[in-house]
Amino acid sequence: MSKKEVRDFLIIENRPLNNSNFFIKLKSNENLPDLFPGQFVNIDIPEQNEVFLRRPFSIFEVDYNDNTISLIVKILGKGSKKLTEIGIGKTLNLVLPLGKGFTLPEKSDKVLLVGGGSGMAPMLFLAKKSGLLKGQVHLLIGARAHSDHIVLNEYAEYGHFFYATDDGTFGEKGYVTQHSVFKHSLSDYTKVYACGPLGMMKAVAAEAKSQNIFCEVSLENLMACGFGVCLCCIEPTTKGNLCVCTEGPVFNVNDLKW
Amino acid sequence: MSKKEVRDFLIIENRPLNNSNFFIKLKSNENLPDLFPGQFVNIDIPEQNEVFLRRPFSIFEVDYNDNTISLIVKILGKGSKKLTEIGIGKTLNLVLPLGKGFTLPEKSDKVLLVGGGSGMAPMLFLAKKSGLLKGQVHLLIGARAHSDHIVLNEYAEYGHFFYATDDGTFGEKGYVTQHSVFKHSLSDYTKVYACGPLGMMKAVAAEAKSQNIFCEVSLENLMACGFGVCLCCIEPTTKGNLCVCTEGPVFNVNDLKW
Amino acid sequence: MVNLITKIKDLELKNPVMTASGTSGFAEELNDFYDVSLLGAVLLKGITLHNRDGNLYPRMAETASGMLNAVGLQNKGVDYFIKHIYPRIKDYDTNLIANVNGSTVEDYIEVTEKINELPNISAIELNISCPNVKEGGMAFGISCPSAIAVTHEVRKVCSKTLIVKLSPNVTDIAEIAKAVEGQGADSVSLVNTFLGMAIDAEKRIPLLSTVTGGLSGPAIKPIALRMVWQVYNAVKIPVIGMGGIMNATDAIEFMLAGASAVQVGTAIFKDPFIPVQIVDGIENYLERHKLNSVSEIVGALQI
Amino acid sequence: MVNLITKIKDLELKNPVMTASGTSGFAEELNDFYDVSLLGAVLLKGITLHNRDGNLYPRMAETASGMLNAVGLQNKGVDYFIKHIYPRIKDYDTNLIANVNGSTVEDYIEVTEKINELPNISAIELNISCPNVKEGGMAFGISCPSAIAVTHEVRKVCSKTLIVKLSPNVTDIAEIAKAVEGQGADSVSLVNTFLGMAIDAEKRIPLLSTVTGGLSGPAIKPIALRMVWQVYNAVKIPVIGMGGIMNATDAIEFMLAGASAVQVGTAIFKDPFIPVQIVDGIENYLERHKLNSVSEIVGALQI
Ligand SMILES: Cc1cc2nc3c(=O)[nH]c(=O)nc-3n(C[C@H](O)[C@H](O)[C@H](O)COP(=O)(O)OP(=O)(O)OC[C@H]3O[C@@H](n4cnc5c(N)ncnc54)[C@H](O)[C@@H]3O)c2cc1C
Ligand SMILES: Cc1cc2nc3c(=O)[nH]c(=O)nc-3n(C[C@H](O)[C@H](O)[C@H](O)COP(=O)(O)OP(=O)(O)OC[C@H]3O[C@@H](n4cnc5c(N)ncnc54)[C@H](O)[C@@H]3O)c2cc1C
Ligand SMILES: Cc1cc2nc3c(=O)[nH]c(=O)nc-3n(C[C@H](O)[C@H](O)[C@H](O)COP(=O)(O)O)c2cc1C
Ligand SMILES: Cc1cc2nc3c(=O)[nH]c(=O)nc-3n(C[C@H](O)[C@H](O)[C@H](O)COP(=O)(O)O)c2cc1C
Ligand code: FES
Ligand code: FES
Repeated sequence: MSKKEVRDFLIIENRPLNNSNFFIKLKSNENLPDLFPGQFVNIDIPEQNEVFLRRPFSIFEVDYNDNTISLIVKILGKGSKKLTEIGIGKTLNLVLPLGKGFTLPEKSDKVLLVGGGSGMAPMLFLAKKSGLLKGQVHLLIGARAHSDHIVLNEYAEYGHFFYATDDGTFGEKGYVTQHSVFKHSLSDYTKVYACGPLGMMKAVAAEAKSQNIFCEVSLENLMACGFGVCLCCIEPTTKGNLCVCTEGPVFNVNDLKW
Repeated sequence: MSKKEVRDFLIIENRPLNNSNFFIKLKSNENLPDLFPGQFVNIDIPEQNEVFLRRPFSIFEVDYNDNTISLIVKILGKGSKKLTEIGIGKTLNLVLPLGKGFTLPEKSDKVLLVGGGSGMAPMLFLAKKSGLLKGQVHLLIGARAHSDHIVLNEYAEYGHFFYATDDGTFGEKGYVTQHSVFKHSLSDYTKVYACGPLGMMKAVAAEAKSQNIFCEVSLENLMACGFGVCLCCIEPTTKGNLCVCTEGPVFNVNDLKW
Repeated sequence: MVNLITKIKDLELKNPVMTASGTSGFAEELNDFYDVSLLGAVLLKGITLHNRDGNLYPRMAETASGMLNAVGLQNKGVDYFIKHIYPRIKDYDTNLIANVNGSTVEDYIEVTEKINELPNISAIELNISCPNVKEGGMAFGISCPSAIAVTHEVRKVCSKTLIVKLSPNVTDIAEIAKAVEGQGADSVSLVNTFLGMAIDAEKRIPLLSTVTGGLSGPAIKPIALRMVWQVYNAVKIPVIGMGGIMNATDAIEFMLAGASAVQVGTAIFKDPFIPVQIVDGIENYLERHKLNSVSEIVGALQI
Repeated sequence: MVNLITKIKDLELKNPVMTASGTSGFAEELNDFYDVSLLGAVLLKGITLHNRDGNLYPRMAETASGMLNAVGLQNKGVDYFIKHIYPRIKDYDTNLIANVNGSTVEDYIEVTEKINELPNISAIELNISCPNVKEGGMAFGISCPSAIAVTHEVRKVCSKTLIVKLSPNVTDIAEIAKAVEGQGADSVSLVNTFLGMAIDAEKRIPLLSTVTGGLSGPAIKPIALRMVWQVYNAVKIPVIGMGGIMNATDAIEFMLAGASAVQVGTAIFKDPFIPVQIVDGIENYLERHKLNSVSEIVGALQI
């Protein structure tokens, strides 16, 4: 396990991606440790009277050349809201790197990445880092409506994108599991990865399991410490109650008691 | 008693006066209530994890034309420090008007105003509001060293200024009570007012009392509410334990048990 | 329109929001900000038989999300109250509830007898939980026998609604609640402050003149909420909940845990309008949740 | 150079800063950040006789300046600890202290006997104050007779330094401290968490699967500090203080109130380096105050 750190980063970008998700880019003075898709950072929220504990966020992008990492932050409550309000030039204190990432695909794999909302972040990171050809990577992105979609054109080179919206305003209408790619071609994929709302991940997992396809999901259990000492974030698995922050957040769905 | 309010103000100026005191100007959208020298406001400190209660500050300047009030804030701890860091354009929430002000001098009075540090604020307000001729108002200002002095030239028209520093770097060397104006001419004044460190006020009070000169001081007892409901800020007086926030902060030294 | 009317035994409140004793003076100070008739009740500052100067300064220390106080029941005594304060406040269109204190059972009885005569005092809150006095106060509220003794005697002379205010500084608060219920208390209110302490590390002295004081504010909310829930499950009389309530959500949490009404204390120091905002916030919550009456959320926590 | 060496009976610590049980795993997780030999001691996570899955998720709720936990002593049991964990951690150059738990007195005895055999465990902390288990735990720590019973039996089989960890959920913590001192405890540590509760007002459900949980963090500091002071004034054995310590100033306050050493718990979740920073901060304080030894500030509060 690589050494963990508590480190200050400078906010160098903080801008909305759509009505509820923000893109936040952070820069460090020093070299970054190796970071993998599915890993996360735990952020101390400054200047907020009501937030006591840190807040965990998945790593979205890493640039080892300029020592930056980026996050996609969805406004859910007090802490995430504050994060999106902090100005450029201010400092954020992060604990990193945390958690185990996704099992990276093999050269021969054909993968389906299913994401929703800020759950896009690790999926896009994985697409980029997979080392696969564009044709081997399909990304299926769900949202409530067109306005909730995060469209990042620069990722088009890493895979083919498919969209679903509950109201049909963008891509196919319905949940991701009702999308034609998912309904009709799931067996084409050798690995399925998902990150997003629990309901979505469970639906994806159920289908993948029934078709015996390798499937990993990234959980977002409530955390107090983020590095394995508090045992608050546990998830029941076939191996007992495991810490999501150290044994996860990525789990193979076969190990989960879903 | 005039109706009390809880009101948002916009920060329109926030700048250092010297190494530890700041000038903060606040603007309201609505007309201000009447405000008197010695009265104070109670400020909710935003964006600070460690400050729970409001912090009281004396009113320094009032402009009824543009609905602004100004404060002199000395950095003492967490709350005052935060105040001096909050940017222009942000909002501060104030409770006002609080406390009873100084007894305004009569036309015939000759007054000595003794101030130190942020204790200057109500003294300057009083000088301006006194309605006396410049010759009737002497201001004796003490500080540790030259660099701690707040010099506000625009107040030269309201009175004659005398300075004392502990180290002699500005004005006379020594405490205000050792200043020649105080030592030799105290009996020239019909009223003495003081605001500043407790030790300074006690020394001024002792001398004034012994010479039977009218003397009022403004106390800075720790406060929880600021408007008379908690009974935390009490000062022992000849009339019993009185609330500094409602019966003060200004007291005639004859009423105090000093 | 949702129904906010709340009953504490025979006492009817226009809404379930009260101020807490010692944090809202004698109602006049709040009335300087707004019309106190907006509130369900105002708890008056603690009254004793004789004049009390209270403790020495400093009486207050800020703590993480809370504060310690060591006021020590400063007040001019019940006779002064009746003669000078009561006449000024008696016509406020809200329920005025007197907070009765004593060093001995006889004190409590005598103060209660006098307050009981005042037509415009709606109820008596028997404070057996003040941690800031050397004699009496909390000592009565931390053991069943003494809580029983004082409640029993006061009940005899109190024809008004009798609320007993409980101390959280006990191993089993439900047991004390049951004990005072058994003596005819019409309601229990909880919690009073937790005994705490603060130190100036540089000067190596306590921050309070009395060394220890009472902790209040959001810091204590989780413990207070647990106690309200335990007491609600142990007694049949209505429970009045308090401890760190800062907004309508907090108040609703206490009501879900079993409080028929709430008291707002330290929050008033942050903003005297908070009790009024809580009334509005509860109304709004009920509307959003399509509930007709505030009574529907009392104890409605789903376990 | 100031002297930070601290003694808890025969146990010598290089400095008075320990981590608290359940907040620092089995030391390995902290060692991922820094060398744990910088610390006076690491308290290992609570150990029971048999494997325990702990309570259901959710086990955590944030509160004002604090948090509730309902972990419920999840651990793989003492035998697993001895076989798999102890060998990995035993050579850390700090004092490892085992936190021993049980549902019955027999459990406590058996776990203690087994831990007592491990040469590199410096001391045993007897946890009679866990609020998150249905049987045993806090039940032992909230009454004198049961605290006496378990301490008495465990003392017989424990040849290491025996620290008894006290619950703050009691009327009189000094009484319990005296009771366990009477049974041969070498030290008492306090406080464990306060029983608290949190509610989701919108969903009308408790935020913890167990409804109630243990409150920790800065919110409880004033109460914990008062209890340390009370216990220090009641017993002769060294007191280990904790409850909301976030920085060196907090730690020094506990020591001034009478703690010979401190434990840092929830603060570790905010920043795992805090215990180390506290060691430095105490050293700095002693230098500024021209004191030679940390023992000079223990109980040095001027009343
Ligand atoms: C490993 C991990 C990776 C994550 N990655 C991302 C990411 O890349 N982008 C992103 O936007 N978010 C991510 N999250 C979620 C993010 O941590 C939460 O949205 C954030 O902590 C909410 O904090 P808040 O203060 O805004 O909300 P709060 O004000 O604390 O809570 C608002 C409401 O949301 C609920 N809530 C808060 N956190 C969670 C949670 N983790 N699970 C379920 N309910 C919760 C609360 O109970 C409350 O009802 C991740 C979480 C984990 C554990
Ligand atoms: C009526 C009144 C008028 C005031 N007017 C002004 C003003 O015009 N300008 C100005 O700069 N300050 C003024 N003060 C003082 C100001 O309120 C305090 O400096 C401020 O509250 C300190 O807050 P903090 O969070 O910075 O300090 P904290 O971090 O809370 O405290 C730092 C240290 O200072 C001590 N301390 C804090 N407040 C006081 C106090 N009031 N008395 C004694 N010790 C204290 C604390 O105990 C602590 O040791 C006034 C106070 C009162 C009561
Ligand atoms: C400054 C202060 C004075 C208090 N005085 C009294 C009192 O006189 N009688 C009483 O029963 N409770 C008194 N209390 C306790 C409060 O009524 C209330 O029980 C406690 O503060 C918890 O509620 P809160 O957290 O909302 O403040 C006082 C509290 C404070 C902070
Ligand atoms: C998540 C968590 C788990 C804990 N587990 C234990 C435990 O296993 N044994 C124990 O004695 N105390 C346990 N505690 C209590 C702490 O050791 C400590 O007594 C308490 O948290 C107060 O200190 P703090 O405010 O510094 O956290 C736990 C506390 C937390 C927050
Ligand atoms: S969050 Fe603490 S163990 Fe996972
Ligand atoms: S500060 Fe509350 S009465 Fe003065």
